[in-house]
Amino acid sequence: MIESLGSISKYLGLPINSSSHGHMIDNMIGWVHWLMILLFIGWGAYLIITVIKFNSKNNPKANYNGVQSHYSQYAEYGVIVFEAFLLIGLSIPLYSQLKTSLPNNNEVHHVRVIAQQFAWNIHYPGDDGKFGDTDINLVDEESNPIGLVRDGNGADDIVTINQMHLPVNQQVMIHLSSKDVIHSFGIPEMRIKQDAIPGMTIPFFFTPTMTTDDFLQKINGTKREGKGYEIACAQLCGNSHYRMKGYVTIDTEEKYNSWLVEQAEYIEEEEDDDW
Amino acid sequence: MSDSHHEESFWRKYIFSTDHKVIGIQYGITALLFLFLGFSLMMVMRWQLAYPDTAVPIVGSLVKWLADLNGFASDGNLPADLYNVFGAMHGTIMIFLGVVPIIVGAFGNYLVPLQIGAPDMAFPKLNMASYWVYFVGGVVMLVSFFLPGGAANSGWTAYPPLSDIATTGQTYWLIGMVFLITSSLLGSMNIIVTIVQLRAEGMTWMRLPFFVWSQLVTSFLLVLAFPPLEAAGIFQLMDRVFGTSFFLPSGLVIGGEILKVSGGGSPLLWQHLFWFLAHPEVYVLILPGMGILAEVIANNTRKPIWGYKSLVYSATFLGFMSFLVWAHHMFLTGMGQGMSVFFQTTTMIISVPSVIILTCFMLSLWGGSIRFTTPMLFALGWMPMFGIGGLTGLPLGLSTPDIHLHDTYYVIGHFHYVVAPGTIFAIFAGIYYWFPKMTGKMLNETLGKVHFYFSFIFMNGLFWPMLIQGLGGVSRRLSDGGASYAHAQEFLHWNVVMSYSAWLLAVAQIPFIYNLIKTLLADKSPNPDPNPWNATTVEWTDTTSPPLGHGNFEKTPVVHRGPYEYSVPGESTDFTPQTQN
Amino acid sequence: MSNKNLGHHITNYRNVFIYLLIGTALTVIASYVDFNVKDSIAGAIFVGLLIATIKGYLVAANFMHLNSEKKMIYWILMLTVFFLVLLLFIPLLWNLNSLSY
Amino acid sequence: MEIPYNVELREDTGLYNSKLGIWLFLASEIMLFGGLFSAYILLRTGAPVWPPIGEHGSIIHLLKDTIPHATFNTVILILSSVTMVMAWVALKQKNLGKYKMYLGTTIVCALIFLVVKYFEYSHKIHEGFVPAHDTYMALYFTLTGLHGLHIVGGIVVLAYLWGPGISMWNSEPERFTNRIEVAGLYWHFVDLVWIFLFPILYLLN
Repeated sequence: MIESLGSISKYLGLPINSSSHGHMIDNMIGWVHWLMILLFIGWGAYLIITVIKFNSKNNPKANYNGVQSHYSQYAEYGVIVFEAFLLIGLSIPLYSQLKTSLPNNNEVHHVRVIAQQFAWNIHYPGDDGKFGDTDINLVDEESNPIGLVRDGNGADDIVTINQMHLPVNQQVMIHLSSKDVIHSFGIPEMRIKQDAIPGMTIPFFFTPTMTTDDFLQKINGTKREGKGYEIACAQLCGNSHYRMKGYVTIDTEEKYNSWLVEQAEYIEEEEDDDW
Repeated sequence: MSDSHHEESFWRKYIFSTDHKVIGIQYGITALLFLFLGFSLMMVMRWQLAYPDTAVPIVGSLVKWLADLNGFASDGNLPADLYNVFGAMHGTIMIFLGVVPIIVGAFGNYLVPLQIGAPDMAFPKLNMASYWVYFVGGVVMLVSFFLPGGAANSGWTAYPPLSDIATTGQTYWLIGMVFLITSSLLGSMNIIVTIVQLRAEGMTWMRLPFFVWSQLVTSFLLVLAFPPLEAAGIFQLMDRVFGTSFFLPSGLVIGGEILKVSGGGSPLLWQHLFWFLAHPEVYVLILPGMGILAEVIANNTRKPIWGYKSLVYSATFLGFMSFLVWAHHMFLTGMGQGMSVFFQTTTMIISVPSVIILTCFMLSLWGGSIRFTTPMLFALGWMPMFGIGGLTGLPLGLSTPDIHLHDTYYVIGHFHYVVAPGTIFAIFAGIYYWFPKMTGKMLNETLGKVHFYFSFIFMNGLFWPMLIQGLGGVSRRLSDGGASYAHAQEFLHWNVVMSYSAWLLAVAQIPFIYNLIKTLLADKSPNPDPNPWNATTVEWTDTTSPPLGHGNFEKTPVVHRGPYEYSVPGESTDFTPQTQN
Repeated sequence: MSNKNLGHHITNYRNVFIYLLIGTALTVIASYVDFNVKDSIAGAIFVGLLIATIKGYLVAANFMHLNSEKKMIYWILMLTVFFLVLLLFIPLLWNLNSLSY
Repeated sequence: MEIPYNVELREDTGLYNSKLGIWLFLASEIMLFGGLFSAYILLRTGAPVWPPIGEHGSIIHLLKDTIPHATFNTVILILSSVTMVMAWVALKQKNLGKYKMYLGTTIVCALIFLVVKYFEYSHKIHEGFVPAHDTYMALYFTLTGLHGLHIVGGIVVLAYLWGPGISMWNSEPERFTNRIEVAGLYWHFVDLVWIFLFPILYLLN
């Protein structure tokens, strides 16, 4: 029942859900809106009735005592119970599920995202599965925006700008940080959002369930036709905040792996340049 | 003072006056002008959102002039930099220079001494100082518009590090805020002392009009919540002027350059200190509005307000709890489990007294004999609108739905429903209701009703689509209204709806402004009715005739009963003044 | 207030003055003592703040007459102290993550 | 019209107006310094070493030299608090000469405090320990600076009450005594803040 009543969220105009946990958030939003709609209809109906019934033309003499019944109290208790249910029954357990049910480390794709004015740097650990060190003295906006140390663990790391590729149906752990000011990393279709706070690295995880190709098919004929997933910045970060977007491509595992191989080749080319 | 009947000079009487009534009106006029300015900024922004990069009609050349002055490129359109300036200043002006001064400074100042039967505020000179400090704060804010780089542009929340590295306007913003905070502190201390010490004989705590209660709670919020923001403002000033790193962590790289500061600070420190004020601030905006509502509803239903004691306890509890919910603005800053549980629980708890207050107001209608005067229409319009504002707070106060809704237009819609119809409608109700007290003249009812109906329609046209956009995931503070983002494409047409509503909302204010000016210019009847609404509270009885002259009361009032004794069985009239023996 | 009463006050103020001087001396001495709690200065901080609190209490209670003040003032101060504690808890609510971008 | 309860006590609260007013003001001051102390705790617990090491190394050795100055300043401020309260007692005893002597001592103490502070500041700045040096220095200058501003404000008020303001003694002696009590409450609060600033900034590092 929790699912079916929550499905009102379909009519609320939420973006198409493309992650494994998204339906839980949608249900929660649906449930809250049920409470809101019920209360609002109740209030509205009551207000219309009283305004007509107790118009000074219809009721020239006011009653000093007014309402004597206790229905309003029952209604208030009802609201409290409903809110308690939303809080204890839904929000708290869901949130802890979303934040603490940490996946088994071996099956997770770790990706670092470093936000800056006004781009998203995506950092993959490469073949060795380990992130290289970074050093702010190495930062070069053209060639090395995150200041990656290109030896040891960092030798095979892949860094892209505004291009995030992820495999479908696999858990992804994002380690989010920022180089300069506060940004906020959001992918509306994945129902994830997280502030990027400079000086902190904040991990969060999700599982995409729909490839970009499938998604593009689904939105055929709508106003956003042809436009896939995007990272949206949600926290004011300066004059180009409005266009600080990154592109997200969800691929099948094979396609994703071949993309990784392709990116790894670029690194070798770069190193050739150095020689 | 009144003993010697020497004529006071114009300056002493109207400019540097220590009379709470004059100061109240000074606050009112200044704050209305700032509300108008804040509104105008918003209209220009809304044009940019609906028609990005096209010249703004009517004021396009003014926008271009300002942009040139600030050093931004503009062809009469609103460039992104200036959009951020307007956004930050719209919020700041509306909250700190518009609504708080009008609802505490003007209404509180004018009415609290009258409603409790006091001769003036407890500290008349401090009262004057509080207005002039506010005035200076306002001037500092206005001057900052003309600086190179424009006024503050990091949002009214001024989150560092962005605000730490912002243009000079931010420094002016901080200095202006220090003035405004000082003014609020002086004003609110004065109001508390006045209410505690200067109540007339017989005016016990449970005989205070609810408006006075709301001012008392509000003033406590201001006294205790503003100083932490002042501390934060001082830190940010230090960061900006002396290069300290209170809010700057080590290792920042800005625009490819390593930021040359010592580091070691925390951007979250600002957010904590800021929201420690800014959440109680929400109740500073809404509680006095509720106070006005109680007065208007009781008077126009001709019956006592329902559940006076529940109202008082709820308002007090609301004030107390408002200090315990601040971090629900920060759910997505990487907060731990326990903290998120604590803050969403307190947030749900604080919704209960709000529901009780709204319920009391609605139940007050039952059994009444409702007069549909303009103030009452605004009060009736307030109820569903504040209802929407309160209800849309629920999904935002719970951390799980907040993951999707955080920093979207849903947030904007939510708090505008609370503060725009919620507070501004109450302010309008108050202006129409107490105008005869201030001037001895009634505002025109027909014009008032036109003002209400059109305001009601266009406010909804302006704010309802925000909720739709927010559910669609459209971020706030985007200077192109979302045009750059794929997921916003399906919601862009709403920008046009909202923008037209905003401009039409401005048109809907013309009858109000016309009404004000026309009535002020009209001749006063030689013997104005001192109590045109047949009200019970002390400000309408035993006073020196309206508009109030020197001194407040002809004879020192003595209070014999509660504030809302309407339609008492067995009485000859349907209202029994508090001072009636 | 009678003169005898005032005399009491004066003796009291003189005593408090002496206690405060002793407190100051103790604080300074304590700062040189190695309390040696797990290699940290936690012990010194505890002792230092304890003495400061006692001194603060002496000032507030005697010079500021808080030991015989009206109920209204107590209520306001209790409310303030409650919110002050809340404010001081802000840093404890947070684990500052180690800095690495 | 006269504002009631300027001199006489209101029956149900037992207070005169400015007594309540000053306590509300002090309540807001408590919250202001609470915000500052909160920042101190947060930045200190977040720092790997305290005081942090910056461009000019650590302040710690310089601080050891300052302890005598700061201790002297603490004693001076405590003394000024005692003379402040004695000034009020003198007015209660209707002894205006004694009042002027005690209040004058308070003002002189406050001025000495500022002079010592000035030497302390200039010494640190001279050695390169400016506010931007590290978060400890930032806190040090902000907290003591704001406290210093309170001292300056206090001096202005006390000097007024010592000089021109004294004329009220002839017209309304009780109201004037109340003024001194209220000014004293403020002054003791400034002293009280210093009692906490002294260990956390100078000693416990």
